[in-house]
Amino acid sequence: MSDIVSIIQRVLGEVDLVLGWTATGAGGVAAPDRFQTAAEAERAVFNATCVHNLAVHLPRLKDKTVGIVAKGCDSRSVAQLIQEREIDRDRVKVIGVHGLGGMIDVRKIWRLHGYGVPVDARIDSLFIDGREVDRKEYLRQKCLGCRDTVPVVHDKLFEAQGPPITGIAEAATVEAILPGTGLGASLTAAEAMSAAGEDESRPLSELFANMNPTERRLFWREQYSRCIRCYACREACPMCFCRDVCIMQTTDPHWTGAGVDAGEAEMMQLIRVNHLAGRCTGCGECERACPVGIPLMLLMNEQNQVIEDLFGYRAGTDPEARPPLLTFDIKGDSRSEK
Amino acid sequence: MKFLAGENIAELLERLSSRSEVWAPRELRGSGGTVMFERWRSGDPLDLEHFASISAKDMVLPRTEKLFGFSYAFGGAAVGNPFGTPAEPAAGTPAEPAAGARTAGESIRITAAEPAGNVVLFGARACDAKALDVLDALFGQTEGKGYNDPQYRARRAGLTVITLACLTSDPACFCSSFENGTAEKAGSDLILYPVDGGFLAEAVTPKGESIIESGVNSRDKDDSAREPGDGDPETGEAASGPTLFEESGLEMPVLAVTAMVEGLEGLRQKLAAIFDDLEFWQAETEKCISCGYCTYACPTCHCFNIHDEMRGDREGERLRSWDACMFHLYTQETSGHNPRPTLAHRYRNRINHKFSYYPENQGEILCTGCGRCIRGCPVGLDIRDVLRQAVEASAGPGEGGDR
Amino acid sequence: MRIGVFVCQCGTNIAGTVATDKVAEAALSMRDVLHAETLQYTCSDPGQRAIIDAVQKKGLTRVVIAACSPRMHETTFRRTIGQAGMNAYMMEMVNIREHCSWIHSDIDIATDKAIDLVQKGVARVRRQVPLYSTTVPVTRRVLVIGGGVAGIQAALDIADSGLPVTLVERGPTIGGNMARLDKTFPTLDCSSCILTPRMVEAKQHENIRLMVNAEIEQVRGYIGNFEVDVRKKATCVIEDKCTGCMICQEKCPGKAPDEFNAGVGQSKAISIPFPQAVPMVAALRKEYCRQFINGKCGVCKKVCPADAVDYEQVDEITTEMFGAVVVATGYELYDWREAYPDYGGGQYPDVVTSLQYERMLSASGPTAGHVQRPSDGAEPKQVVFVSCVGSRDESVGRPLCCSVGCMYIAKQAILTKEHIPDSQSYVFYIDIRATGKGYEEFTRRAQKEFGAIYLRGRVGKIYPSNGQLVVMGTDTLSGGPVEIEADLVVLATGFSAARGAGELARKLNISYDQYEFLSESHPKLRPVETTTGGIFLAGACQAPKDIPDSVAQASAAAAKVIGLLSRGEIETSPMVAAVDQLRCIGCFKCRDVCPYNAIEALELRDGRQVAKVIDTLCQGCGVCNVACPPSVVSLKGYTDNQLIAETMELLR
Amino acid sequence: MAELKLIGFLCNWCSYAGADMAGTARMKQPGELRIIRLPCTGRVNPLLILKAFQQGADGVLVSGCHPGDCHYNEGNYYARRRLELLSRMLPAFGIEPERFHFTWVSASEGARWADVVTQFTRKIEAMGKMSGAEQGTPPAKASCEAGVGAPDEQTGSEDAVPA
Repeated sequence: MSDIVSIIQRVLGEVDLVLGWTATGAGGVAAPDRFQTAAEAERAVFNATCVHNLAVHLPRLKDKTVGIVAKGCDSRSVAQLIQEREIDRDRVKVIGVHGLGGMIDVRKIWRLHGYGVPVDARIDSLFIDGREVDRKEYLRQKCLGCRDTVPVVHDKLFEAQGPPITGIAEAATVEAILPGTGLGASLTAAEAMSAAGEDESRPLSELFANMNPTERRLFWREQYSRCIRCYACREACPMCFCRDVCIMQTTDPHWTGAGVDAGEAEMMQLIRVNHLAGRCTGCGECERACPVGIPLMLLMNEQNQVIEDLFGYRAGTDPEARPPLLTFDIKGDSRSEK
Repeated sequence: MKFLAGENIAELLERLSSRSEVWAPRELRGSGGTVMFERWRSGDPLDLEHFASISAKDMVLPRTEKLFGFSYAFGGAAVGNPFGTPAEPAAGTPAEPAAGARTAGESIRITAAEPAGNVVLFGARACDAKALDVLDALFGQTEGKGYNDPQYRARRAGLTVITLACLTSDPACFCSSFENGTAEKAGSDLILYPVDGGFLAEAVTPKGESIIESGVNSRDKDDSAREPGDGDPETGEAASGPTLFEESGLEMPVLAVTAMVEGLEGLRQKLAAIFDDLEFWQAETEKCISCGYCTYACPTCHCFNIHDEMRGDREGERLRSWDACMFHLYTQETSGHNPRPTLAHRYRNRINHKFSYYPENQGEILCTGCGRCIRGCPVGLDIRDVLRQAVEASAGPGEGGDR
Repeated sequence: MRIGVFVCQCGTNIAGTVATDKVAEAALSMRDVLHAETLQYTCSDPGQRAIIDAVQKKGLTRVVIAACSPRMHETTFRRTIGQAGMNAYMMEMVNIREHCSWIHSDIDIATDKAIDLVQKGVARVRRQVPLYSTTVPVTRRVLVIGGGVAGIQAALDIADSGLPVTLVERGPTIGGNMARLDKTFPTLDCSSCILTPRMVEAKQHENIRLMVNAEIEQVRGYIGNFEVDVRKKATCVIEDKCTGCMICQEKCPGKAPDEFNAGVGQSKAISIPFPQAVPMVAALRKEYCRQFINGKCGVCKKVCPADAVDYEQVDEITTEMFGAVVVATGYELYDWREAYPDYGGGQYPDVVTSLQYERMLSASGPTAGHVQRPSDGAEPKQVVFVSCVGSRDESVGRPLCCSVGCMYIAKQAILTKEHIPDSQSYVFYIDIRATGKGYEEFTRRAQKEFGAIYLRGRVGKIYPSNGQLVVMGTDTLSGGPVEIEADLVVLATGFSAARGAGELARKLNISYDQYEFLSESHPKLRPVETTTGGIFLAGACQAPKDIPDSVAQASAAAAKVIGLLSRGEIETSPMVAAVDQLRCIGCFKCRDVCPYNAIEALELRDGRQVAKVIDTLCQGCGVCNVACPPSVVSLKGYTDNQLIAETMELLR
Repeated sequence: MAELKLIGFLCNWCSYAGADMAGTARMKQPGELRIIRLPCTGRVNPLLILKAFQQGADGVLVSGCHPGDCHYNEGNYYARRRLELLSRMLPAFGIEPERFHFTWVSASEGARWADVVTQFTRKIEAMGKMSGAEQGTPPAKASCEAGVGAPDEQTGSEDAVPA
């Protein structure tokens, strides 16, 4: 860990502050921190609980030169922010983390072992309450199919030397896709989920894939019915930099009301999905921040896949690229003439 | 103390739900293990092990509630009848309105919100129940106290709280920092203490007593969902269900003691001392992303917004919904000026409101130590650290000492 | 808010299917509507006066008119409520005729729909704010692109009105395709005799500046003020010095294709296209010049008595402002070779295009008017004309009619007989389209007086046999196959848009069709305007047409230009985008998508960069409104809230 | 009141004019569709379509100028991308993609417009009303049902009565 400290200390010579992590967050796991002096940087760590996408702070620190420790996935947010001219490449120093072996789902540990249980989440091993466990069991869902092991933009590289991520991705795809369930539209969303084979071992995305549109509609109604309109999904998103002029809350335009209603919460998420089209880097912070556990990434992942299929584009992989919805191709669009 | 067998919980809820809505903690499907207080219906599972992510203040201060509905009504008759020739107003049509007057014949109809029904909150914790007591101080559970919010009062009056006492805690809990901690009884009507095979039941209020004494020892007469053989509704004969609460000589279990935050005495003065130390507040909030989760999950945060929502141009509702002081828009003025322009300003207000202003105005600390804001914070911000550091900073030499 | 609703009966056009009184009655229950009435013909003078009366007596502040399509009468009623003292934009039309009464027969369905539409209109007008036009001064100079007959005509007409004109021609001379024609139908006037004086007039006109060998590089700006970069291509000849003596052409050893003569005959690397060229200035084509290919020759430079040859010359780009643009880029012949392998695909030298034949007939052509077939120079006795090659032919994807083929075949058949009295012409045709003045008579003359034999049918195949060509076709009138042995086959090839028309259209921000013919704003009522204000069309660049039509359209375009620029300043549409700068986050996605470069960055006093719409550039498409994440770029008249309200009302 | 609720967003220059032409030619069409006029399909916010579905539309039709024919040259190209993405996302939102149709109708294609409307209406008729739309929020907790609406803007100075 002294490695990350010295890298941060070196970068501090070039910037006003560095965004990184300290070990002493709530629950005894890493929490975001910022360092302005070499002494402060002594408390910097990097371990498998450094899940936060620190890029969310960059648009708020435009008046400063900022160093940022960025995992591969985080670096896509940085790249996307640069592409959208939201931040100036010259004013950001990226310490890219290379060679991660996937990050740990602390919430899962807490759920199974109690909040605040001592966790030693190293890059290559995991100890819960002093006992080593199989870290693959506790990897974050989003890390399982990681395609971003190499930071897109970086000025310095921090070699984390974790286990190869490809092995993890393979290990994760053990469950076969479930056959169609032939569900009738009369089922409630909960019933649909049960019938679709809801159990711990099956990721929600598979259940979702097995639902027909009506079932999904009911599924989302149920999911959205518990939305408390806290806007954490938006605030946690590095790409949601409209901040206080976000159209989820304005009356001009008045796309959605401020009431708590599944329909309005649905509209709110539709706005988010729409606004992040071609911009979402799939970091998953919205879903992680959601206090009521709405699986927001189901929609984001779907849209990211559709955009990749349609336009061959992945947001945040090229700071110079022209985003697909801000341009067009007279002839080359995949859409067939109707 | 009466004893309630663990296997009778479902029957208890069944009976309670015959005359009230019952809300109880449950893990939600597809939520990645989120536990929330949800409407309980027969057969629904319970999760009495995990702590609900969002507090129970929903019961008295819904996330959104309709204050009233309104619609624009029109009495204007057609002008120039029969249609086809423009003509002077027909007889009976109001005279042409004066310049600036309302549209002829327009009136607004108000429809009251439906009255709140009875609700039983099952499985709250002492910190949740205490929070209701804290809110009562503002919203006016009793005459002459608070500002007597009628909707709040109606909901509060119809609410029965069955609390589950805490024998264990987690590192985020810090209720013991305030008065009675896990032994707090305020706000609860009935407290269930986990013991071997079930719970010891302690009635705190007459509502709680009535549950033990009469209300649920037999099925309710008006239970429309009764099974055959449950008794004759016409005769009012008691249903032949089992007796749920039995006499017991079991000993009270030992309650958990949660983390303490030291140095909270005189916190008002200490916070006042660092009020102007904006650097302090900036340092405390630098990792905050102002998501507002802490305020929404908090059992005592109660700021709300009132807004009209139109459906079409003719009708709408006036709604009250939760707001959060961590949002930029919270104090945004129409002019564009915001007196609390930064996160640091807003967080300072949050802390001061909880530990200074509310105690000063309402006589209660606006925090019960439930720890939700700590457990769920996406960036791992711990309010206890802030309090500790505030205490420390206020003691520091020359730091805003003259405040 | 005080809204008046006027429901038009349009005689029985609307009232026949829509219960207009019910619609008016329903309107009175809509929010803020305090006046509703039906009118027999709202657009009539009494109808308009009724609106003005109601507005003034009732103090209406917004008006909804349920009548015909807003595309028909929106402007009319804007003027009406303007006369009533209201802002012209506080009016909304809903279409209960074309979109309702005329397409439904059930009165209940149509009436319900009409009420819904009025409700939608009320919701929309409630959210309308007054809009105000702005005016911009115009540049009183005109750009004409293309120096064919249409461009020349437009330039002359405009120049005659006193406006300075720059006439830009891509080739080395003006005159266009008409200069290559021998005679014109139906009068058989000598084409150059009538065109050359106009060319010279254009050259000499005090208000016309001629730029040949020049192309449009880039166009910025908007109606009234276009900023145009023109690339003057290097020709290695100093235009001012060249006297047109043609000695260089004579001495030049570099052979080059003769484009003016449509490939019939040969030209030189340095040449003047034809003796009547305007300007009479040589141009050097580097790709055929030995000096440039081998690095040694220099003959032309040596022989030039005026010292006008300059091998070092480079392209020059000049930038000028214009108030209006006339596009007259014309046509070229469809390249038939690939699509018609059965006609030899260009393999048989004696299968020629109509333009090649025109040059063969012309006294100023390479054969000095003696018709000689290309293969052996013999005079053809049997000439077969094949109509509609690359026209009216779905099988090659060109269903359009070239509109002049029938006529020029008749002309060429007549000329053939005149040139070779013992010749026989055959014409394979689909229909004879001769709709102009004297045209029908002309085609009759070709048959009756000049003995051309017309066969109704397509030609299936052309193949060589014994030094001749066999043309296999069908005669659908006699019902049998026909084979004709021909000495020469002339293909009446269709029209294509000039090469690069689409590219130019994109530079000009105007539309074009699948053939790259440029699109007029309205096929009936705005035939010379384009969809971009200040840009007009003349001649065959819009669609195939003959000389009189081209000239007429050129004069029409000229009239439009003169009318536009006579005002000195122009009013712009107020239905443009606007930015709420207080809420703009400065992401500039609006600028990324704007088709008109109508968005610029503005620095506020606090240093924030925000977007600003240049009103006069914005055309009001609203693409930016959708691209703007916080929707603070808003299209006036079509704001999010207006569209949301309309949607909501329809779904109540 | 028509049973099905169908909304059409049409660009002013091509499809609205095409619909006018169909009307002028008296081409009978089913009566469910309600048309909203916009300057360009480039002005069609995908959210508008989602809003319509969310508010109970059974089908949404968007029609604009053919590619290359846009009055604003490029608007429909942007729309093409935006709406193609939308239509592919609809199943994930729980909306049958067949309920949304995006097409091109020029000002001269009146017959085609009538055909588009008829086919689309028949298709939605066959699918029936959107299921699940009637199921609102679970009661009690959220007491306001579908309380969405446009704001009640204040009237501007224009509303002062002209003298």
